[in-house]
This record gives sequence, C-alpha cells and structure tokens, in this order.
Amino acid sequence: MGFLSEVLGNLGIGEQQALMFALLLPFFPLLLIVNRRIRERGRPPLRPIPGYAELQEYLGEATESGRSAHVSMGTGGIGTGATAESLAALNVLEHVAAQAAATGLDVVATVSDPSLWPVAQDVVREARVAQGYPESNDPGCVRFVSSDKVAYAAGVMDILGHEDVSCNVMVGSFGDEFLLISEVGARNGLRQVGGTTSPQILPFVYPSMDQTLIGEEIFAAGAYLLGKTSHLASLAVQDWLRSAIILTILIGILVRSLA
Amino acid sequence: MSEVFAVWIAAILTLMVYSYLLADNPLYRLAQHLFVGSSVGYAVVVVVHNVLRPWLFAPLLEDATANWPYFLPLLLGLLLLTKARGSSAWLGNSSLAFLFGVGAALAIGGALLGSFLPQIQASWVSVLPGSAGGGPAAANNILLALGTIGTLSYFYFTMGVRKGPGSGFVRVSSTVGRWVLLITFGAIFGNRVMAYVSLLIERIYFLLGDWLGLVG
Amino acid sequence: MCDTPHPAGITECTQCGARLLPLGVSPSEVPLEPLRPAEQSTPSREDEGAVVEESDLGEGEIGEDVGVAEKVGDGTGPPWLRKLEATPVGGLAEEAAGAEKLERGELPDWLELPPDFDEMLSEAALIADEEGVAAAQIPPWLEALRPEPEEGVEEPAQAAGPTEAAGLLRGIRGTLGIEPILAISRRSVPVEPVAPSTAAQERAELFGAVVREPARPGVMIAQRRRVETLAASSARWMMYLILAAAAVVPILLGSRWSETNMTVTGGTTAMYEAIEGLPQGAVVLVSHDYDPGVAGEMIPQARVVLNHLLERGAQVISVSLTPEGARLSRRVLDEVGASHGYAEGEGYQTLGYVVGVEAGPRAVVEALATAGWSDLVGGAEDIALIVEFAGAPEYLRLWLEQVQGPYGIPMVAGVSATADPFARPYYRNEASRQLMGLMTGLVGAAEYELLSGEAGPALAGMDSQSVVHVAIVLLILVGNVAYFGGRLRGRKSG
Amino acid sequence: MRRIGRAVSVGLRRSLPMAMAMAIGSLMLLDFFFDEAHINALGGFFLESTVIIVAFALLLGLLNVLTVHLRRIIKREGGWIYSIALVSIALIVIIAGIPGPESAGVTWIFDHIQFPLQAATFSLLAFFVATAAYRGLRVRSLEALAFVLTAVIVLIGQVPVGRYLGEFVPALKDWILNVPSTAGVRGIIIGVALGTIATGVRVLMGFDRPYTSERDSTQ
Repeated sequence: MGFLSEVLGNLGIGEQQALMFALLLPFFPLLLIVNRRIRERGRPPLRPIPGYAELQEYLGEATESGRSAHVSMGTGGIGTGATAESLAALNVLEHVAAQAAATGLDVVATVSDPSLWPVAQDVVREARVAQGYPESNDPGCVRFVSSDKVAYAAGVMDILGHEDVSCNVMVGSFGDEFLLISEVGARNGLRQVGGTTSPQILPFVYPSMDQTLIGEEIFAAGAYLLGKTSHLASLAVQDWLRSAIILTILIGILVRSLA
Repeated sequence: MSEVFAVWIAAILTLMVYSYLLADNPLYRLAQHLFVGSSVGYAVVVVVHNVLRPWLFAPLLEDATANWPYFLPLLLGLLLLTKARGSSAWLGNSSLAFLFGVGAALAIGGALLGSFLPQIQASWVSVLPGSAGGGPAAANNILLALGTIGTLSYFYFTMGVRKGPGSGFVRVSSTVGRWVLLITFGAIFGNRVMAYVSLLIERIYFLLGDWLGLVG
Repeated sequence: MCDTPHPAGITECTQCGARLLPLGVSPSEVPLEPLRPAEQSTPSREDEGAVVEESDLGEGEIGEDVGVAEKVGDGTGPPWLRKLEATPVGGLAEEAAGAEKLERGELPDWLELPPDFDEMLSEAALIADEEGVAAAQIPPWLEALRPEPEEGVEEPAQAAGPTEAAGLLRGIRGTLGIEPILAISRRSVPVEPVAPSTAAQERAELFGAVVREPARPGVMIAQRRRVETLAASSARWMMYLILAAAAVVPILLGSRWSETNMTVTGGTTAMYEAIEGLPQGAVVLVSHDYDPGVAGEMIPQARVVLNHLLERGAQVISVSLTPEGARLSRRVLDEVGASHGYAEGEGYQTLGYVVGVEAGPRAVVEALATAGWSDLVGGAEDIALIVEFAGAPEYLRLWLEQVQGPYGIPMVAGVSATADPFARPYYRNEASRQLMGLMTGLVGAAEYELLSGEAGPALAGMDSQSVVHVAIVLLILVGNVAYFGGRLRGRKSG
Repeated sequence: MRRIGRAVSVGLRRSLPMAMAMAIGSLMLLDFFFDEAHINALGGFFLESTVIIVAFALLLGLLNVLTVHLRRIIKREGGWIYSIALVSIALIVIIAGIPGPESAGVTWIFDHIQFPLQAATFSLLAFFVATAAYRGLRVRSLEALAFVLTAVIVLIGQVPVGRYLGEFVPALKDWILNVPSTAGVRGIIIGVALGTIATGVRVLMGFDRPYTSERDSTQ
C-alpha cells in the first residue's frame, strides 16, 4: 500500500487523485458492456418520468393550435463545467426540433451562453434538413439573447409575453432567472415543462411548471425522448454506480462508527 | 447636476421595471429592451478588451513565432464564425469539438473533485453515540445518512422498476428520499425568499434614499 | 471508439455501437408516436406501453397511472382511446366529465346545430377524461405542490388538477368544448402528397395524421391568451401592495428593533474568528463573484468583511470572476480603503476581472505562483486565506474545485441566501473542512456587523426583512384558508 | 478525384472533430489527475483557447442579435420600435467601449442604466415569490404539509423575529438546514455528479457527437 502510494506520488498522483481515478474508471468499460447488452437483449424498463411523456403532448397541442414552442437552453454553455447540462438541453432541443420540422410547428430556442448558439443552430438545421427543408439558417429560430443572466431572463420574458408561444420548455443550467421566466410563462397560461440541476432552483420549479424534471432527470433526456442506446446504457451504468455509492456510504459509516 | 440627472434616470428605469407589476406595458418593454441591448453591448466590449486583446492579439502581435500556439485558438475562433451561414457551417465543427472536449473534461473533473468525492467522504459519519460525540449527534448522523441514501435512490432510473431482488429496497428508500427532498425544498424556498427580499430592500433604499432623500 | 470501416447506409457501428449518422435526426429514428396515424401507432406505442407495464409489476403506489397505462398494450383502438377505456379510478376525471355533461343543456342553440353534436360532446367528455388521465400520471406528491388557479382568474382549462373542473373554469370548458368541432371537421380533408419527394410526402402524411387524429386535449387550449379579469388582477395587486408596504414602512420609520433581538449563527461566528485569527500582514485573496442581481446581499457582506480585514492589517488582493463584480467591488474597496486611510496598492489591490470559466481561479493562483502579480506573493502557499463572495453557487464551486481542493488553502465564504443550501454541505463537511466559515445573505452581513460592532446598512434593513417574511407567512396562511374554505364550499355544494 | 474530395470533406466534417474532441478531452482530463508541469501547461493552454473561442462565439451571438432585430425593424414586425431601442443602445455601448470597458461612457451606462435595470428586474422576484407562496404553498397532502411547514419555519427562523418567538425557532431552522436539508442537497449533488460524469464520458468515448453537423449538402 505504502509502496503503491509512493509510485503514484512519483507520477504526481496524490491520494485524492487516485481515489478520483478509481471512481471514474468504471464508467468506461461499464458503458461499453451495458451498451452492448442493451443492443443484444433489448431495452431495460425505465421508471416513468411524467415530464418527458407530457412534453410530447404539449408539442402536439402547440402544433394543433398553430402557435409556437419555446425552448430555453439555460444559462450554461459548452467548454465550461455546465457542459453536461447544456448537452441535456441539446437533446431536448433535438427532440423538439425533429417534432417541429415534421409537423410544421414553429420553434424558438434561446441561449444565454454564446458558445451554445452554433450548436443549437446546427441541431435545428439538421432536423429541418432531415425533413426536406432547404439547408439554411433561420436567424429567428435559435436566438442568442444576452450573456448576462438577468438580461437573458428579461429577453425571454418578452418573447413569452409577446410572441405567440403556447409551450415553454426549459432544460439546462439555470440560476434565479428560472423563476423570472417561468412565472411569466405561468402568468400567460403557457404549458411548461422544465427542470434543472441546481438544488436551489428546484423548489420553485414546481409552482410555476406543469411538469418538472428534478436534478439528474434532465440528463435522461436522450434516453427518454430520443431512445438512444448509449444514453439508455448510461442510465443503467449510473444506477449500478449509484448502488455502489450507497454501499460505499454504508461501509464508510460502519468504519467511522467502529473506529 | 449630472449626478442628480443620473440618479433620476436610474430611478425612472427602476420604476419602469416595477410597472410590470401592474400590467405588461410599453414602458416596461422599453426598459427591458434597453437592458438586453446594453448588456449585449457591454459583454462584447468586455470580451474584446479583457479576453481577445490581452489573451490573443497581444501575444500574437508581440512575437508571433514564439507564441505560435495561439494560432490554434485564432484559427478555431475564425472557423467558428462560419457557423453564421448554414451552407458553410460544417467548417466550424472542429471548433465546437474543441469546446466539447474541454467541456466534457471540465465537467467530469469538476464533478469528481468538487462534488462527488467530497460529498461521499462527507457522508461517512459515525452513527454510534460513542464516536459521534453524544446521542443527539449520532441521531442526526443517522438521519443525515438515511436522507442522503434515500434522496440518491429516489433517482434510480432502471432499478426497482421491475420486481427483483432490490426493488423492495428501492421502493422504501425512494419514499424516504421523497420526504427528504420535500423538506429540503421547503428549506431552500425559505432561503430564496430571503435573498429576493434583500434585493428588494436594496432597491427601496435606492429609491427612498438616493433618489427621494427620505432616509439617510 | 473503434475504427471499423462501414458501408454506406449503416447507421450504427457494428463494433462499438457508435452512431454513424448525423445528429440531426432522421425521421425513422425519432419516436414521433402521437403524430402517426392512430392505426399504425400501435407498434410504436409498444415501447412506452411495455415500460409502464413492467413498472406495474413492482410499483403498487403509482396505482392510478399504471392502471391506466396497463391497458395500452392490449386494446385495438388508437392508444388514446384505449387509455380512456381504463378511465382512472380516482374521481377526478369523472368529476371533470360530469362537469362537461352538465354543461350540455346550457349550451346556446346555435351551438347544437351540428347533427353529430352528441358524438362530439361525448368526445369532449372523453377528452376531459383523458385530461384526468394526464393528471393522474403526475406522481401525487408532485401534484400536491402544484399551485391552484387564483380565485377569480380565468385560467385556461389545463390538464392540471382536479379542482379545475370546478368554479369559474367550468364555464370556460363548456364553451371550449365546442372547439373540437373545428378540428374534427378537418378530418374529412383528404391527405394528398403535396410534393413528389419522399420527405415531403412523409411530412404530408404526418400532417394528415395530426389532422385525422381525434381531438386531443390540445384543442382545448387552442385559445386566446388568458385575459386576466379585473378581480384577479386586483387580488395580485393587493398582494404586491402588502409586500411593498411591509418592505417600505419599517425603512421609512427607521426602526431599530433587530439590533437587540438578533442571534448570530455558527457559520458567521466561525468566519469572524477565522479572520480575527489572521496574523498582521497576512495575504488574503478576496474574490467578488456576483452581479448586480445579488448586489443587495453581497455588497453589505463585502463591505463589513473588507472593513474587518483592513482593520486586522491584512493585505487584501481582490479579484472577480464577473465583470460586474469587478466594477461593484471596486466601489466598495475604494470606500472601505479610504475609511482606513489607504489608497489602492497600500493595504489592498485589485486584479480586476478574471474570466469566470474554470480557467479563472486556477489562472489567478497559478499566475500568482509563476509571474508574481504581486510582490507579496511567491506562490499559492503564501495565501493565508481565501474569502469568496459568491452570488451564485457555481462561483463557489469553481473556487472549491479548482483552488481550495488542489492547493488546500483555507477558505471562508460569504454567499447569497440562494447559494446557501449549496454551500452548506461544504461547510458542514467535517471530513475535509472545505469551508472554514460561512455567512449567508443580508442576515449574515447583519450578524457580522453585530460581531464587529459596526452597525451598517445590513442591520438597518433587518426590520424590513423581518416584516416582509412575516407578511409572506401570512400570505401562505391566507392562501391555505382560502383553499380549505373553497374545498369545504365545494363539498357542501357538490 | 471526386471520391478524394468526399473523403476529405467527411474527414473535416466528422473524423477530425471527433478525434479532436476525444484527444483534447482526454488530455484535459489528465490535467486533473497528474500534477506534472507539461500536462499542466497544456491544460492551461486549452483552457485559455476555450475562453478565446467562446469570445468569438460571442461575436456570432452579437451578429444573431443584430440580424433578428434589424429584420424586425425592416419588416415592421410587432415590437419593432423596441428593437430600435435595443439595437441602438447596444451599438452605443460598443462604440463608447472602443477605448475600453473602463471608459467614461461605458461606465456611465453601466452604473446608471444597466445596473438599476438589472437590480430592479431581479427584485421583481420578491413579488413573484409572494404570489407563488400564496398560490403554491397549500397543504394538499401530508407531504405538502412537510414542504409548507419547513418553508414557514425557515422563513421565520432566518430573521430576528424568529428569536422573538422563542429560541427554538432559529434552532429548529438551523437543524433543518444542517440535517435534512444537507442530506437532500447532498443526495441531489451526488446524483447530478453521476449524471454529469456519465454525460462527459459519453462525449469522451465518442458516443455523443453534438459537434458533427455532418450532413452533406452537396449530395
């Protein structure tokens, strides 16, 4: 043990880093194994998440009413620590854009971090091209509002209040601006689905949203909405590791208590 | 004179925003558009002067041969600009790939180092009165552990859905988690209200003090 | 990822399962269930049905929704109809349907003109049922948290909750129930391929499916924007007025009740002691990571802590991860510095704005270590304490993850109340003691002012804060009284 | 010749970006694990480059803002007058900022226009919260009771009034924040970290490639 830590120390790896490594490593092989297993044996059953089921309905309603859907992709971007949340938002946008392109629904997606704008633009364009639309960017479809979070909220509040939106989807990394936007949505009687990862926003997601996605549920968008195998696999891996963590916590408590 | 004028402008803009409380109205919309516009302009100014100039242009202009690596972000940045047009957008894929690569690593590293590891270690608490430092502390620690485990298992996606060896545990544990989550949300609700009220008080001080001069 | 070569047309790598198609979704990949013609949608629904069915085996507590979805797999009609066959046991949907039927007699004559009106009405009732289904799919504990429509507000008929079938909404639903007629009449429109291209045809078919698909609840909300009644607006104005009065009156009166009635929390005391314990001339890195949105809380905090730091004779290096924070903190610094007779560069200096991505905090510390931005600091180890003012949790996280963790520098934080629940686990964390002290919001600043014996704006605002909190608690009480009153009334009349 | 062109184009569109994301992500990740000078320098350089690329993205964003609003002005779409205000103040700030963000013009606009607007918009939340509390915090079930009670205790316990009611109120508030709330937040944080890591790993393994808009427009 002492020898091992010495070797690691020479490599510039501290105890903390080694522990991190041990926590990270299982993800890679497990993801591959579970991915293959799902492809061979079929999908695992998923706990129902009403937010994703209802999103479908709300989009249908928006289409039928001839009004548009708004997707807020949060105030995080890519190339930062919020990349994972932004990817979840992109998965949701991919789903909404595909639906919209197929049915002629108008979609407005708004971003706050400029790094997310080109990616969102690509996702929407791809969805439209897949349905036979000409390859072009509609500047009004994916909008950069402002990199200032409160200004972003102000801009989105204006869109919700004055453009013919019937459905508001908010997934991504959010701060207090979430409540500003969602309250205006609720006041205008919009159908709202949303969620974020920050614990301090979640209590306010309920009163103003019709359907909520709590915490890590937003990362499941790719599995629930798009049915991607690798995303399903990653949910299964997360569950395996969740069990492992619970076990680790229990063992740690035992050791600490008896020490 | 100009100071008084400035305070008046700020006060009027503040009141324009508050007019939204009565109803959505043109004054409010004007204020919000001004806000969005100025924030975008400000962001551009800051980015050009605080990022692009010192981090990119200065090193390249000073000594391009010594600072040759900076041609990489310059190239990737310029390629990213092709995303403005749909037909040439694929040129910018590499720039986005760069951002996603860095972002993925930062997300993983940050989550491991900042949340995962410390929080797991923090949940290793003693549940025996002897080593925890008294009966109440031990009781709290038991609640802490149960709450953490319960909240964690509330989020199971694929386990406990079908009847199996662990489904009973998941069901019971996620029920505990639901309660803990609700209590947590209640607590956070209280906290957030406090934050918002503080902001309101700050604005009231501005309006009553700086503008009207009613309070010192 | 593997490098296996693939022929064109293969969508996923045979070796590693990676997608080979563009992310832009091709129609075959997207589950567009509700948009397909009802007959064809049976297989596509299978996945969803299977999922729910399986969940049924283990989960007794989701009772209602599972009971509904259970039948999805075995019926023959379109999925939405099959859903309806299993009308939920809960009385909610029945209540809604009942409300729908009651309205029938009240409809004006011109509305009853269509010959197949009965059919439509029953459809409308079914829609109401389906809404009940939708409502039941929400876990009950979430449902319990959903707000109710304000009394007197004409809310759109939402698939939200049981109570909406009562009160004012009844009327709305009665009129709206007619709207499906408009949609249904479109059913007869023949679906023609509008263009030779397959994609266009596919689109046309999908459109046709949408049109053909019998009225879904969506039609119910295809309505004008909600226009608030005067009663509802004035109820809201009343609440706003109460809140504004609660905040303004104590300030105007200049009351000082809080100063004598305040407790100081452990986190603030710990922070005070950490700073009190600094040796003379210790180098302290202060980061101002907030924007004007949280300035109301953060500036009083920064003011009192900086004051204390300069009093202790610490050397303050100030940075900011937000451009606004740099500007806001400069004002505070100059003000506090001047009160101690310092000019910039003597007892404190500012490095300004450092870009607030992960590069930020690390860059600061690494630059201190290598380039030596300051004569005082040779490296990270020379920093005695980091004081972080975090308006949002992500900034605190950056410092903890990128600096405190790797370099092990002691750190205290003043956070906005919003960031507090996020920060608290780090303060509570006895294993690694990531935060030595933690103060929260305007109250934290007031506590600190009390500890350091310098009454300032935070203490002065405390009375307002108290009264507003009491006002909000009263609003919650009134809301509940109204809710239970409404329920009692509903029980009597129903 | 055409095939070569196609291969190059596919390479540029798909293979190169993918290799880049995976390679750079892995190198960057190594920076977290190894405390070695070269890796640290490389990691630092990547971070700087990221900031620079995002700065270019902001220019793209500015372009989008201008396009959307200028189009609205030209077409006289709803709210075009406000768009004029938006575009003109943005341009004024940018022009005033040519000497730098500390220039007098920018400082004035920031202090007297942007700051009050931002603070006022944010403080609307105090009012929104009041109506949300009135509508949203109703005891509709036992679980909702837990939510409402906790919220009320924390609301009261945080301010000096709580102490006036009795020492137990702030004590109870502290207990709630320190025990159940800490447990809940910890559970959420660990769960979110799991999801974040899984998402990041998918990108590093090339399962998720949101950066490849690879559809061939020439086909």
